[in-house]
Amino acid sequence: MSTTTAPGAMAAKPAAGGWLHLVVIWAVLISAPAWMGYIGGYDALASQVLIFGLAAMGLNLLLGFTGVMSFGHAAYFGLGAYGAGFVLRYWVHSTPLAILCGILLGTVAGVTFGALMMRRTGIYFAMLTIAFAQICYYIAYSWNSVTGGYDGLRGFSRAPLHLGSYVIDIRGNGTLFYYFVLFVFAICTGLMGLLLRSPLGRTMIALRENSQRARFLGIPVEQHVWIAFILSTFFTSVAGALYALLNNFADPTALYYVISGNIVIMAVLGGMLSFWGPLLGAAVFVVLENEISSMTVNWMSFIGVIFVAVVLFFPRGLLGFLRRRSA
Amino acid sequence: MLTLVLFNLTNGIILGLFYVLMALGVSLILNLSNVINFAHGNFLALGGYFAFSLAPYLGYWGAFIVAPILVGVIGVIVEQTMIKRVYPRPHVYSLLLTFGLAFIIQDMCRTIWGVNGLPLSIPNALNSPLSNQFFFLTGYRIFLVAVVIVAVAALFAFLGFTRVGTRIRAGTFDLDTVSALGINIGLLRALNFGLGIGLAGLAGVLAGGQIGLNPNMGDDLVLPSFIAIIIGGIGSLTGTLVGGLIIGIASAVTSIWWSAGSEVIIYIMMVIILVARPRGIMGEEGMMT
Amino acid sequence: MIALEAEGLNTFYGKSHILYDVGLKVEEGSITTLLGRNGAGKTTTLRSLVGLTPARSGKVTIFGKDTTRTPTYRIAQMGVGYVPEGRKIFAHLTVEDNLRVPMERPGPWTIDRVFKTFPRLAERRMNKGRQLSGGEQEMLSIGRALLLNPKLLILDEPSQGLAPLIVQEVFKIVQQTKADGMSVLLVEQNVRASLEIADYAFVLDHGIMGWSGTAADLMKDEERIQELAGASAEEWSFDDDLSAQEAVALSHQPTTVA
Amino acid sequence: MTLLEVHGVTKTFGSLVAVNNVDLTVAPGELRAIIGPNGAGKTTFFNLITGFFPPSSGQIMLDGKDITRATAVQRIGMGMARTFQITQIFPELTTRENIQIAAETAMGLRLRPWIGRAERAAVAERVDESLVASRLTEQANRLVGELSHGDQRSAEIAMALALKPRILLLDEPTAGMGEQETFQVAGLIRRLHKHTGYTIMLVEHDMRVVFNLADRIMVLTEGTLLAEGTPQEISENPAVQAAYLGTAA
Repeated sequence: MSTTTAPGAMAAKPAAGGWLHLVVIWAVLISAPAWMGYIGGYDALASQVLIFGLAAMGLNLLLGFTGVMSFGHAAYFGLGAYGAGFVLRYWVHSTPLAILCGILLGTVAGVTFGALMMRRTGIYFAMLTIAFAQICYYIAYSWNSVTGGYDGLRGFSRAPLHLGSYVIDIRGNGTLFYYFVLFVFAICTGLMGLLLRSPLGRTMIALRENSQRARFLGIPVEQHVWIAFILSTFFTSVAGALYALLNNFADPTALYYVISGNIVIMAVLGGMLSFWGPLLGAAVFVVLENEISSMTVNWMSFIGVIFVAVVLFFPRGLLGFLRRRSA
Repeated sequence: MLTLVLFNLTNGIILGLFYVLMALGVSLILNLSNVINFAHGNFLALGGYFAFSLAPYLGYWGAFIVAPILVGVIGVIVEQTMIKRVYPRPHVYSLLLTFGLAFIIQDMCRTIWGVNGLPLSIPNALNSPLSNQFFFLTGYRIFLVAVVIVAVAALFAFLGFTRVGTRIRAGTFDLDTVSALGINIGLLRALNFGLGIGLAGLAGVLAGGQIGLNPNMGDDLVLPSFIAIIIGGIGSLTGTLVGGLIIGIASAVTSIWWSAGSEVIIYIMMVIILVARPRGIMGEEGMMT
Repeated sequence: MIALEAEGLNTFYGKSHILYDVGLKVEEGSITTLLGRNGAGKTTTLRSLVGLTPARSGKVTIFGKDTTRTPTYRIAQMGVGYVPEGRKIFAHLTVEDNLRVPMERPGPWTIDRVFKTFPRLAERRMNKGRQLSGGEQEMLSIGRALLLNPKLLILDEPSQGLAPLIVQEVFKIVQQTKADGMSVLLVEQNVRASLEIADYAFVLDHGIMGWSGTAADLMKDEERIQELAGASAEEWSFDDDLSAQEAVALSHQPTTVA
Repeated sequence: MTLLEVHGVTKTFGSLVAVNNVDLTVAPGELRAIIGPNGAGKTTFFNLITGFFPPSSGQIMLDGKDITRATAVQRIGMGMARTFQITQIFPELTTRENIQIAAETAMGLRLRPWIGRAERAAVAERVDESLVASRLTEQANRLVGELSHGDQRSAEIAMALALKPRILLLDEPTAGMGEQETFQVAGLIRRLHKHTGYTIMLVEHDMRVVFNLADRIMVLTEGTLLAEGTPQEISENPAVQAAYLGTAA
């Protein structure tokens, strides 16, 4: 099952880094709205980095930590977005409920598709993830009356947060919304960190390291691949729900396989063998994509070149590259 | 009514043939090199555009022959400069690489030939309907069916009866042993890659005459061709052919009464096959799973 | 003349060091056998010689040409036939298709001749590789390598898992190839049988070349042969005493003795 | 009384008969060795017992229960533990983490996304005991992939110990090891057997290991049972001698 272990893999510890790392990472994230403007960024872009970072970190639970390849995570990202959108558009004006429903939709799909795929391995598994994601895309695209079809689900907006009598209005205020996203992001990464230090998390790493050994210690490999897949889709669907809240719409492109590829490249670009690598990858990718698409009509080529360059020149990702340099 | 049934059925069959042609190319590459080619649909587009640009100089028939070969040659160059470097690496890298290539090729097509659709004109002899009632049964469509049948038969004959073909089949099983028998497996893989891409190029020329040219004309065929491979069973080219035909026929039949359902049905079939026969129709224990 | 010579090979699988400065030599027209216990590194040595697992350092010379960095297929094209461990038949191809895979170098061996030499294969010509018995697979693997018309034939444990009668047949073929003027490098576990037909012998132990000389000399060294076959029964004295801590730890293991 | 019983198992791959109608009984507390030349079907036989794949025919019983169709995971739950010919470990984790994964699985914690203090202490105790028993305490915090060959093999055995199995199955525990390492691993197996009464079954090539450790030996050739008996009986058996030293061609 070691389909994704990079060449010359360095020890990927479940640990989320030393205290110093954590302090630096959180300081950067918390202060982002203060300095984003100076480097040409804006609050929505910062939110986007966090959202895709979360999606990529969720994928990386599977890719980097369990060693199982998914190229269809757009499905769970997109379903998270649609789930949130459905609540706001058709049901109640509540941001927390929207997020919960997004998670529910994405994770239920993860449970179902995962059950159908868990016995397959390697490239077969990867192809199935792509196919299942395409099913979701296809449904969203053609079920016009519910999803809005090609134009997407529109006509909703995120609702203010009610904390008892205190109201936080994240509607128009990008900075406040950024902190809301950061709050959700913090909870999710905290959960991931705890998970990876738990017995369940260790079984995931055991599968990556040697699935045969794991099986002959009494770990039912397929069941644990399934669980890892579900957990991974859970976090990716949280990101999807936030994405819908950020844009105030959900459209089929969120489910398209291009998004799947983007999430994978973010994880690989940052360094899929480290906990925070995918966040770094997301930051670089999202900012570059934003810059390039505003600079040239040939942005597709640039994106393509990023993919090719990462594969050919930085297979260990930026963090892996830096660590090798310093080693 | 009969006209409508036949109309949808023909459309479905034509679509199914494109699935077959694409899936066989993807499968060839997957079986020998273990690479999923996301850019396969973009090579298809290149085939169509090459034919468009060559036709003024070579005529339709010249372009028809030369364009797929040219696309195959480009496939070999891409394989030699990039793809072969990720063979020893985990699958995620080859997926990302072909994914990136898909972007680059599509953007090249946009830049060179423009964003808007272009027509690929076909000889008048092929263009006219055979009868007024069955207006959709043009000579071109019959020609298309014939070409695909000949191409598929030629491919299987090549793999089954020639030495190189036998070596490719042996290589899908054990490349080390093939090389120990004096065969340059680097060359074998390059050739095989070129062959698979050439099939996409041929599909592109054929599709261009049917639906015209645009930069993402192949995109909608890529995923169905993956499904054809999954349904047929990974590792078996015969399985891919069967899988391609099955989804082709299924979408043709579905389109008789539900024309929008022609794509839905192939996903439904995939799920059914996965539950009922997890290795696919012709998939065998231990082959590339 | 020397058909093959290796000096100072160091080979690794990933991080683990398998061969330590291994050297060996195959005289032209001779049968040289490479012996050693399981896990001694015999298969790895052969894989390094034919370039499938290239040595990290050292030098391989085949027919006077440096082939240390030569790709496997070129080594084969120089006239090196390799019969791998476990035969490596293409299980999904027919017998005939298996024989159509190798590069045909000019020489006496043709598919027809292989079928004449191995009539069993001719009978099963249309059977798939996976339908063959172990002996038939071995014949096919040897026949396939012979189609290269090699000047040097390398065989990795051809007797593995075969009945004694078939082993004898295989060894007769090996002798025959020598009579045809081929040089042979034979890795075997069947020590006596291989020494019987070999001219020279090398003994590998834990990745180190421990002994080399003529087969006749090794034949006389009964003790070494016993040891090679893994049949020596020297007594060991173990230190079975436990520390107090160990005694406690072990006492918590479940015992099935009531 | 028997712990492990095998009745007439056969395994075929295509038309290859790898194991042909083999019987075996292992008594509790016995150290049983399986020997035979390469390709004799030893590892296949071993894989049938541990549930790597099912037999083509025949029956396998553990402790009186039919396990012929049980999965590997089920067999481990019933008290089997095995090691592999090529050491199977989690190379990028420390020795302690390797054993910890085994211990947590055996203690039924593998699905737990969190564990309490008491459980954590119980796991740590079991891991420490395995480390002590296999004399790996000093290597506990090193990456297991960086240990010596002999220590890696000891670590693999330590993982099996953390499962607290009823029968320990070792596939060529000294394969590819130097003199010193062979002695180290053989010593560990012997200590386990002698001081705990562990039932152990091993496949082995090195006759010294076998004759110094085994209570009983079975010999396989060409997939069939050639001989069975005490080390004394086996060493005097002419058929075994011939199979091992090779008959002159």
